[in-house]
Amino acid sequence: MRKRTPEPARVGAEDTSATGVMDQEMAETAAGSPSQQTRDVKSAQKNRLADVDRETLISIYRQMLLVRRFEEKSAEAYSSGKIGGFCHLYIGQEAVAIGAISAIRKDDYVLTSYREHAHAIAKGMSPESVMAELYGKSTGCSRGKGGSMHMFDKDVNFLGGHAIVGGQIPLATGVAFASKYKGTDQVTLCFFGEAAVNQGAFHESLNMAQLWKLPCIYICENNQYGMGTSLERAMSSQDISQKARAYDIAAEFVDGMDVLAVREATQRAIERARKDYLPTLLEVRTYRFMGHSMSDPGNYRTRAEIERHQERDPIKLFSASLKEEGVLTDSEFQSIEAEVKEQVEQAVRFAEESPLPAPEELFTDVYANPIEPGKH
Amino acid sequence: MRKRTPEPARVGAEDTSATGVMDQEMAETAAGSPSQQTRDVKSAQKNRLADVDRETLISIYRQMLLVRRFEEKSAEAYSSGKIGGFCHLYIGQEAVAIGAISAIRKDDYVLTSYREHAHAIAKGMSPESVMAELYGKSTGCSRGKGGSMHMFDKDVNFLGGHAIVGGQIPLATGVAFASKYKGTDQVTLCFFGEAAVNQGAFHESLNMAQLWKLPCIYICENNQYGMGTSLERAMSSQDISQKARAYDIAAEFVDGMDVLAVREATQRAIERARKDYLPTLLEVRTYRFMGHSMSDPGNYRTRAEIERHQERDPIKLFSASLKEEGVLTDSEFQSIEAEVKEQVEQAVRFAEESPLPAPEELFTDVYANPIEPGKH
Amino acid sequence: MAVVTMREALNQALREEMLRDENVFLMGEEVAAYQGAYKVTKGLLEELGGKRVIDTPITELAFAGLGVGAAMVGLRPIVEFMTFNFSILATDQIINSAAKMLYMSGGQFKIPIVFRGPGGSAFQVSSQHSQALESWFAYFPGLKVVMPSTPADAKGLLKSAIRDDDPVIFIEQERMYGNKGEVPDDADFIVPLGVADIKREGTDATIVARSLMVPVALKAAEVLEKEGVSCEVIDPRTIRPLDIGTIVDSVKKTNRVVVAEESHPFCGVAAEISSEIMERAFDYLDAPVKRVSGADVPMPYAKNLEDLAIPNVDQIVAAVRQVAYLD
Amino acid sequence: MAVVTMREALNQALREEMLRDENVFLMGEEVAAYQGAYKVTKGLLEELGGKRVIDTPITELAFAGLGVGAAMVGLRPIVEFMTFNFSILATDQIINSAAKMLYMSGGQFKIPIVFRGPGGSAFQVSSQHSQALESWFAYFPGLKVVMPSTPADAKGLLKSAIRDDDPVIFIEQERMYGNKGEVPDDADFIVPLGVADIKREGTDATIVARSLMVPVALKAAEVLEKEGVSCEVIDPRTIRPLDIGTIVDSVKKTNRVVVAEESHPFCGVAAEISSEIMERAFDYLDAPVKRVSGADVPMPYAKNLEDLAIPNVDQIVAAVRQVAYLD
Ligand SMILES: Cc1ncc(C[n+]2csc(CCOP(=O)(O)OP(=O)(O)O)c2C)c(N)n1
Ligand SMILES: Cc1ncc(C[n+]2csc(CCOP(=O)(O)OP(=O)(O)O)c2C)c(N)n1
Ligand SMILES: [Mg+2]
Ligand SMILES: [Mg+2]
Repeated sequence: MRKRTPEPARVGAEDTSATGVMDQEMAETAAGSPSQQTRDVKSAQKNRLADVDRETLISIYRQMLLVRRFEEKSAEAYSSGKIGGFCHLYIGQEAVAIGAISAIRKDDYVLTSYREHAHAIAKGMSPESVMAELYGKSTGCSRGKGGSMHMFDKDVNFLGGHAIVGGQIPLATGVAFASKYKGTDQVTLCFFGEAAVNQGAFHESLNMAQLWKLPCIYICENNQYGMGTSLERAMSSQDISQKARAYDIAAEFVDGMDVLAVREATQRAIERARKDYLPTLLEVRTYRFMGHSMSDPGNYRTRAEIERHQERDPIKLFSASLKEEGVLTDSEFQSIEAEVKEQVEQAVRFAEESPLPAPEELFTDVYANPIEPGKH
Repeated sequence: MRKRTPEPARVGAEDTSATGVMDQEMAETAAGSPSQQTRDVKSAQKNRLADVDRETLISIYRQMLLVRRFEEKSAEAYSSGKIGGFCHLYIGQEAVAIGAISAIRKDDYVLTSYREHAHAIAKGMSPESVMAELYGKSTGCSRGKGGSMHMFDKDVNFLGGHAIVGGQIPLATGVAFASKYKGTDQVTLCFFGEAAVNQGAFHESLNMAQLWKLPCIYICENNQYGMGTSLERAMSSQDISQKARAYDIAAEFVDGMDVLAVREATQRAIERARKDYLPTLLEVRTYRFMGHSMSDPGNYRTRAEIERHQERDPIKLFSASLKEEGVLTDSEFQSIEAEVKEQVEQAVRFAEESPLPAPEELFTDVYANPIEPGKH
Repeated sequence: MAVVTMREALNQALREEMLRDENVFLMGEEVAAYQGAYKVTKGLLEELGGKRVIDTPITELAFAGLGVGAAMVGLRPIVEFMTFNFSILATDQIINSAAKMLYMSGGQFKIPIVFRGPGGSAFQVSSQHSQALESWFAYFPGLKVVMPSTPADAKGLLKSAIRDDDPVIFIEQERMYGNKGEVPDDADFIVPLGVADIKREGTDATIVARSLMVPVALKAAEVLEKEGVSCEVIDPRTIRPLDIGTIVDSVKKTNRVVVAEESHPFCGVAAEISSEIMERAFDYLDAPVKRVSGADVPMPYAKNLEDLAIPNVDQIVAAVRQVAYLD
Repeated sequence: MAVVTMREALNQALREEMLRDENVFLMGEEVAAYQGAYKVTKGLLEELGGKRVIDTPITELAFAGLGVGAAMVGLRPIVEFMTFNFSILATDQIINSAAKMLYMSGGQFKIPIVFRGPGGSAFQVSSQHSQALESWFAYFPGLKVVMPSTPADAKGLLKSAIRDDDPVIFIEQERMYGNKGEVPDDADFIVPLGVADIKREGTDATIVARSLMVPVALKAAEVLEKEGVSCEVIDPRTIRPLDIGTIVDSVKKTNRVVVAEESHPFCGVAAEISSEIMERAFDYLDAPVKRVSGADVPMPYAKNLEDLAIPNVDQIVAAVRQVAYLD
């Protein structure tokens, strides 16, 4: 796998030669030791901090922490048998969902895969309704029918939660199509893992998005593994942002451990989408600290590899920047931690105390217009 | 659509910057008037003629003519109701199948789409068995069960004849996989139209072909239309050989009206495939002179557009080169024409006189190991 | 009422519904500039414009999914498959997204989409281009499946399908596009989903037939009438949800049933109808329900073999004679 | 005979057949280094090497098609779907290439390939990951469809499937991988395709059940025995071609039938079996054939709803009581 510096590099769709050149340069730049990388991110983050108001910075930090603590609790609940099915944690990747979603409006749309707790919460869903869904309770965001992999909330334009690898990519393209059709300036964020890039659905969708100029922002969360298979064992050319070239789509490579880098790249993509209905592909390099799902022992990675990435824990990096730049004091950090803890505990209480779906629920929601056959 | 000179340009998979540069140059080169282009091809062909022995040149010419006359007769038979279903003619594209297949060995494999009469004959199938198949006769190459879109001949390693756009691409990849698995040096040619490039199957296959280094040569016959839809209405970036970049696959753009150019490009691809089990993508620019199928009125193209391309009729260009270089005399041309005419008439006679499949044939060939249920 | 072809009737339905509701749009391969591979969408691009009538690349999976996504946020897409054979590439989006979205979102996202196009046997296009897939789609809760057999039904049912808030699979028989019939001009004319139609009344035997088999069954009924056997011909029109009540009522009267279909038999719609009839009207049956299905083989190209693969009048007549114990 | 799990039995079959014939290879997502998402392929990479046991990218359509292509030229691929839910993306290559190739090539290209993996309901994975697709594949002539219910059958049938020259869909029930049973050690042990197995003999009613429903039916038979009802439990094992003869023979003895399945009812395998029984043994039936199918809804996530969606012992007992007119 080609190593790259964490700084973003832009690829304009029009500038056909830029990509090749950029890659040459990047390939030549040694990635540096982890602590070198950590320093790079911090200094890059520092520059970015200045452009963001304090309230937003705090809200981003709070959300990252909330999602982290939420998932730690989910893991506990899963281990004690309160949550069933698969449960795919996002720990380590928080900067991606939260950075990107922090850049969009309330009325913009988000679609993603089965690994969606963070995206759901970042889009404005209550931790209660997300936890209750994990518990399979009637108060869950999908009334207990969807579970971990199928969270939805129409009120905040969170459109799932899809469990077929790549399946959300055509759907998101269609949501963006509808925005253009209706003449709104809403944008759609479509998240997916790097393994989904191999799926035909990705390629078919990107072609239509650029052909018809649809305001869809494709965010590839490249955590370098699809289940137990590393990127280079599944993809002949691992330069994902490059793949946009085949469709003349604008693309960027982004450091997914730097929440503000993700936010800024998303902002640039939003600009293209809102003004000119243009799609963008972002390759956001990240890493998941846990197994693929709760049932994955994760033998395909060494402890050392995981630890190397944990040094660049996006929450640690961001809190360090916030602290160094004096955005938050130690006691403010502590009170956020306490608030978040209480929020998560409240979510668990809510889920525990909520009722199971009523048995009749089995048969509802199959059709929006049910037809009693022959009765007219 | 970007216009390019007909000269081939190579893209080595390793040379990551070459493609961009080449395209810049090509874009800047005006394509020139048709007659200018004709001159270019002829002089390029002349240079190539010297590298090919006379026997091969004559055999290539004879095959092109045979396929042309064969299809003209098929069109007649279709119009008079002797051939049913769809019937997709190849007239105008002969240089592609015949140039490419002239470069492979008997034991190499060929797979293509529903537009396959030329590939079948070029691979060594008898015009009789192909015509009889069109007639739906029991002597047809698929015993009357496949028809125009599903011709097969195991004896000459012609593996169909597939009617789902893009469907043959994974199949061909698998045939190439088998050659490598068995350790033979056979190569597989996989032909498909440019519209198939949008299909997910194309992308999924190319990724595996390069990931696993499979000896498959993907030949995109870019005739610039998928049914009534021109390339630029269906593909956001029309530079097909470029798409190989996303997979690090070697690629070439080839003038599909120059049969020797196709042959040479295929030879280079074969070298990569036989020696190093490497795949190649060839974008071969061509044009179909007839409708998409016999039932297509073809209103989406102007007469003028078709005529412009007919000036570069691959058979005319090749015969002119052969004549100018003194490979064939006028009387030799005439006797080839007469022989081919007789061959086609013989094929029609054979098809006309052959019997229909017996009614029992309806139920044979469903299973290779039929099981009389419960009988053991 | 004007006499028009099934093709024109479908065209009217598309046109009227698109004029009625600007959230309705049509997309598919060659539906716009080319006017449709089978000319069902003729004139629509010109009248409604390129925003509403859209030619797609040949990427069935993604444009089906694109339609479902658009339906999630309020549009009402009509997705044409050039033929339903190509819908096989799109089944993931039809089954996993369209059919299940309402359920797995706990009722939040309805998917008002119509997937339509020609299906069933065509003329000599062999195994990959001549297949009946209704049982595939009808298997899945969340989908509705419709198959008209007359121009009037085609128009009325398609209009209902477009107005319906659920995903509807609408299969037009490729061989029937040229069939003519009277079609009401009234723009409010619709045929409701889920209601079977008695295409011919009779007393001695019931023939359940859909799509291409309806005219064949009606011809068989004529032949049998001359032999003194009065057949009732029922066309379910909607396959899912199936109006089994109307069929069972007929069986209670005639006590004998033949179910005709051009699809393969195994796990086909006739099997479903047959076993439902047994469960609901066992005591009324004087003979086992007899299925007449297409041959259980891929479709061959040769005309003589193809003819043998599709059920004909004689086979239905013979089946009725069998259930009536006339042989 | 050793007692092993269904998972181990399948693993033995794979190993033995791959050792027996070097043209057999195995490919799929996570089958090699990860040892299989459900550990069915454990140890195979180490023993047989990376040429024979191959991890694929997540591209079901293309690797299924790649397998079919390899089968055209003499290899004998085993393609694992991590679960059969993902085979939906590959149906084009399974149906249009694998199932039809022999026919449309006029008998020239046989396709000896096995598509295998877990199918049916899993544990709380909701609508897109818990579905039974056997009726989909069984609909198509050209395919064989197998569903084992015991470790011994799993091993013997998988070995037959690998040796068979036709494309075989081999569906392993995800919930049954841990089930244990005696399995012959003999490397020559096979169970032939197309032969049903009488899992329990009885005289008063026949229960036809496959896959996950076999142990449930056997438990129901135990319950009913206490009530004095002797049930015969028949497991078709191969869905296509279906050994209807063995089922009909049983019906002629018991005169009452329940067909149990976890799949949706509409156009399911039970409908096929039910209508075949009617056509072949109508005069022997003392009651209509009764189907017990999974709920006609997408699979919900919540445990309590999921339990309601899958047929249980009580439902089968009630159905038998109904056909025996005991209520
Ligand atoms: C079509 C399909 N094939 C296989 C699976 C099983 N599966 C679920 S997630 C996954 C890995 C996906 O990896 P990636 O896209 O990189 O996303 P990540 O899990 O890393 O977020 C696999 C193989 C699936 N859900 N859908
Ligand atoms: C999956 C699929 N969709 C649609 C069709 C109908 N169809 C047959 S050929 C064709 C156009 C293909 O164009 P291209 O790939 O460029 O090949 P060409 O016909 O130009 O040789 C279409 C739409 C099909 N056969 N398969
Ligand atoms: Mg990943
Ligand atoms: Mg073309």
